[in-house]
Amino acid sequence: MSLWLIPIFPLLGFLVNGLFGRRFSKGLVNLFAIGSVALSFAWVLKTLLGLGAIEGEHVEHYYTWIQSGMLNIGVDFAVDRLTAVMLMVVTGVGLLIHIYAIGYMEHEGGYYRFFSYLNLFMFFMLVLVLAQNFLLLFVGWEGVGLCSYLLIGFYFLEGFATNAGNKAFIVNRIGDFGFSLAIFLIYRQFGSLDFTKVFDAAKGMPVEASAGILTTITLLLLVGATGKSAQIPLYVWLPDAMAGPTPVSALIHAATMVTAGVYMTARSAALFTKAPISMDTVAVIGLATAFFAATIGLAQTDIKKVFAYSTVSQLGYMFLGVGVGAFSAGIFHLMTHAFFKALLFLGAGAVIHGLHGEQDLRQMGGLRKYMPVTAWTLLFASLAISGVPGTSGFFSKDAILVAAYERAPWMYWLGVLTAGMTAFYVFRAWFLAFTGKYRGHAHPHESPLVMTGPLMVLAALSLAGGFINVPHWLEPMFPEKAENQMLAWLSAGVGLAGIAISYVFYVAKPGLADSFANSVKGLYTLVYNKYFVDEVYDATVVQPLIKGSRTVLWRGVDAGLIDGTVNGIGTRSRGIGGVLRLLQSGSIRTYAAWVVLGSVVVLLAIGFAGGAR
Amino acid sequence: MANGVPLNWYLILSAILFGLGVAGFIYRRNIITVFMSIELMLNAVNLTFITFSYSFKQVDGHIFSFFVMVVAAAEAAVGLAIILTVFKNRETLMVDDVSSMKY
Amino acid sequence: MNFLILSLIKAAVVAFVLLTALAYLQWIERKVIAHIQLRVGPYRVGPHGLLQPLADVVKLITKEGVIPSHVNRVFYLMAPWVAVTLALISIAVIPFGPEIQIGPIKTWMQLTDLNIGILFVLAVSSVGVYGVALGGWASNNKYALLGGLRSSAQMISYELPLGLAVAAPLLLANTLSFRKMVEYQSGYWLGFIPRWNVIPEIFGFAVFLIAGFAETNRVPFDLPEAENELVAGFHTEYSSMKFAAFFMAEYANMVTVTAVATLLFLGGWTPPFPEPYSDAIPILVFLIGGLIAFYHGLQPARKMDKFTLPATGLVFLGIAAIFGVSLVPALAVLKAILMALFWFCGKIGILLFLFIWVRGTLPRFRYDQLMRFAWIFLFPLSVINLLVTSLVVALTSK
Amino acid sequence: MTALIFFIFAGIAVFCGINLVAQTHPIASALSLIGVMGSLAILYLQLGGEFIAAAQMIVYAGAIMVLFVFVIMLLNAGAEGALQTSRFVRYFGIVLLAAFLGLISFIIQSMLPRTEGVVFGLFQGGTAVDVGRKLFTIYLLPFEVTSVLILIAIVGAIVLARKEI
Repeated sequence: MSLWLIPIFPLLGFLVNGLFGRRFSKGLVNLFAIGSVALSFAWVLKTLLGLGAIEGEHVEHYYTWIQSGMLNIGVDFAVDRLTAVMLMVVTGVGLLIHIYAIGYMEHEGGYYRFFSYLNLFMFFMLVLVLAQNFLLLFVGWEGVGLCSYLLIGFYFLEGFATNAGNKAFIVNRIGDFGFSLAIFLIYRQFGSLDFTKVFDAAKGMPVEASAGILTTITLLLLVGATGKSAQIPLYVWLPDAMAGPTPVSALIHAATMVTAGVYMTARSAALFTKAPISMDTVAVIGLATAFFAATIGLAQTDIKKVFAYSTVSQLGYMFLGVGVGAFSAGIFHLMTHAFFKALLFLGAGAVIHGLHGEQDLRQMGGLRKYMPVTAWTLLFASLAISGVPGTSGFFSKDAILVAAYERAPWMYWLGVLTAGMTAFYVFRAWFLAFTGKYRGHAHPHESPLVMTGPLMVLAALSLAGGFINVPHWLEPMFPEKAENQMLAWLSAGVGLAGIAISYVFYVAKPGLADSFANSVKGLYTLVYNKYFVDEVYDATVVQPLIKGSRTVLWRGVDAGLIDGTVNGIGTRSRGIGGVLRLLQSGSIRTYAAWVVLGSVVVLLAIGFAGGAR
Repeated sequence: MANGVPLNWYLILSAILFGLGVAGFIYRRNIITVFMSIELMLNAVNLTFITFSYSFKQVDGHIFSFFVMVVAAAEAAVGLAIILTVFKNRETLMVDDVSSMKY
Repeated sequence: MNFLILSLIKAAVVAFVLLTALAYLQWIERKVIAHIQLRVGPYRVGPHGLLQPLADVVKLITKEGVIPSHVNRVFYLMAPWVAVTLALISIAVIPFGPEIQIGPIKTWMQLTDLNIGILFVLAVSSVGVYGVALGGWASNNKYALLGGLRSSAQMISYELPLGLAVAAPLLLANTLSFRKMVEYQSGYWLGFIPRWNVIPEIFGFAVFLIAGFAETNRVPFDLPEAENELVAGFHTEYSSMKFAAFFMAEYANMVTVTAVATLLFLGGWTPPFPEPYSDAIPILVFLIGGLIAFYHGLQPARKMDKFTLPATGLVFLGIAAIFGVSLVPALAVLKAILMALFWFCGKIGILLFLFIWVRGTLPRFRYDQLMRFAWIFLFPLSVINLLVTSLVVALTSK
Repeated sequence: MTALIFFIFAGIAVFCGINLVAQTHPIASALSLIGVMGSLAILYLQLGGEFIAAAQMIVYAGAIMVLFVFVIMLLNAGAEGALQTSRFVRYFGIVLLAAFLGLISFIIQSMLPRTEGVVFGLFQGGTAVDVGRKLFTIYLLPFEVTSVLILIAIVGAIVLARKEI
């Protein structure tokens, strides 16, 4: 089926735009950038239609990348049902966001650069999804990290953007460190990195033998996943990553890249299900992240920050789902989340675009009049994320919550509480932006069709996406969990209640919010400042590291030890050279004679040692 | 002798030529002749390659002497360019006259 | 020993024919140039100056061989013989025709066949520059030295496109032997287009011919002997037989280059038309030639023409008759020899005529133009030609 | 016959080699070197290396040595003057050389006591086809690397020979 064609189109787009884009007109850049992703999407469709109902997996081997002793790593791509879902999400949502970016980036500098990075990202993401072994997945994993870094720091003239890029990169390094350790361990344990071989071997392991090593491996994988998917304790980079252009936030930091951790965990389900301790850790981390990020989201005033924390929170949901064994529900939520969160970000982008760069919710209000399409599509997205019955969020989120209830009821209740908070802060943002009176000073206007078009498509998907029965599709891989209508409706009710409270606070009685904030001032300050996590990290990790590097590594090791050694060698060499210089007469002939003398000595040695043989 | 020349004689011929090359390198003053002595040594080495190639009935020796030729060509191009430059700057071709490292 | 005797006979025949042909090539050149320039050329010695080469040889042999006092004697004397030996030696591997059988003896119309015949010719021709260079240097004369210098630089520069142009047909035929090369080119596409390399390798052929002009120091690349700049270039100080040797070397080189061009690109001795038609061509050619001679003999422009032209016509008719006789099946050997010789010599003759024609019409290049032409135009062209050829070969093989 | 050819051309090679060292004039040395190369090419043929023999003539004698002769003529290099060698070389050079040659011959004779004679035509693996096949399969990487080397040499030669330096 030529799977390699899927990622190769964006790569070509990247190469063409990256190498020659500077000389291209915008139309030509668009042609290559959008065209390559569209071709990729079309090829995905053709491939999946051609494969039909994928039983098992379809593997293609291209060439042997590394062959060294036992280590045999090929460039292999594979499609199974899980990959199919991911392919559709990545190329489909990616295509919509590419189209949207035409409008959003129209007046920005570095147009071709933006699109070439975006295409490169698509390439690596598709490699990540298609990879058939851990190392190739790691290639994609690192590649998307690189693109994320490049795109966060897209406005590299701004200090905060480069800082945010660095932060994302460095925090991800910690996760990648864990991931690479996990890969080493997997190779040591199974002697291969191929998914099929590793998972088959893992399934065949007896429980006593597997528990320890698999728990270690999966916990290390989890470290990698928390880095990439912004879970506690490594979530801090994601809110800052909103420094990049909004389409980037939508594509990379909401819909696709950050879900790589979830994908990887689901992909390694065979390992995780054999390690109950790791499963519980995943679930707890997911739940804690979901709750924690939701509380922070309550008090944010930057529209993108609200959605960023919402993303962290929703990713927590996915981890919860994966952690309680409902892999299909996690992936389902991954897909629906890609729809509505991409829509939320794109809508926010449209608002920001319409307000000429204004991101503060307090400077908005009443925008429904000025930008009706954006307002309505955003409303649908908000409904979906709140889990209102019938929307996509209802199905996926509740599948997770029901599975959590099966595992432990307290997880369910905490999840429901988080769902309520989610509904509250999302609608808080919506009410603040679109109802009431306009409080800002810019001249709001609706976005062009090239931007609203994708919004509408995504809105339709957000509303109806829940009827795509992903859990059923994934059933051959991950057994479906029991359903519980009552619990589902309960959580939906809590979501509706959140919306209602939000309505009361921000529409019916606008003063209430401030007075409430004043009444719990300490708590509000804490939440508003994101629990001072960044400051704590700075004090406990970053500053000691910098100080340690300065005093020990620089002054001590570098200046003292390394420079001292080098200088010492230099001084000795000069001394020896001073003696040897006497031989350097400048007469080539003398040198030659020395060479002959040397070879005579060597020949003598051979003659005495080997010649007598 | 009915069976042709012993293989060793080819090697000894090569050694003699190599020795002559060394002698030329040491005793000649003209930088071009010195250079040609190097080529003579390379040729001598090629002869050993070809001889061993015959001895082992393998073509690899030919390949190596082919590479030696290519390297010799590259060396001649650069070396003669250097000689030209030296001559332009110092107006001499005698190795003894260019014994200082700088001018 | 049979082999040795046979080789000696063949060598004697080839050497005699070749040396005579070289002498007469000069006569032809003088005649053709003269007619291009509306002169008559040599006319006094023998009918239409036909005995002029003989007179020249006698003159050159009997002339005093002056050795100037300031020359480097050894190299001065060595140079012309180096030149002529190396020029003549490559003829040894050139085949003139197919394998023939006379009675019990089966032999090729060729002195010797090497697996690497083409490489041999290249090797010998690349060494051939020493004659000119050495002669120029040993004369201890600034004009001669400049001629020698120019010659060596020109030879090195044009050897590259020449070698690359040769490589393309080698790739097509996948051989280094002249015989196999000709075998590869025998036969016809669609039954009537000869499978000669010149058709796919037209650029290679052009590059080869141009580089061939330069390698033989012919106009428009005759800078080593440019008489209005360098008196006579490398052979300024040479006279008598030493001069003749240089001269012979130049003509022998021309023959070699044209013969190689014929073998590599024009199908060697294979006729341009399929069998029955090609048999008639030589008869027709000689018949028409004879008739024309007779016709002009009947209306003589000069006094002697009354006798010479009908005589020539008779000779031509005789040759035509021999060709006609050879068509008898019993004389298949004769036919094979004659046909091969006719087509091979015919092709060489046409190419040699081209050399002379160019000399009669084109002016000389300037030295920097010459170098630029080789490096900027010919070399890239031949590289591209080789690349395209190898690509096609790689794609079509297996 | 084989022995005769060997002795003739080995003799020429040694004579030319001695001539190379003995002649004071570089042109004479260059011609001697060409003589060595030519006779070595014949010996290569005898050892079954027909391709390498042709390459020896084309590359060495036809290209490299022409370059040498060209430079000698261009610089109009005259005969060299008296030898003013260093003391070390003057006293030890000959001794060292003699020791060198003697040792090598001794080692060849003792380490390789083959008395196998060379028969022309016994080894026919040195045709252009064989060399080409090896060169473009097993030795492809070295071959490509050499092409880079040549490129560097070309660039270097051009840079060195520019007028400004």
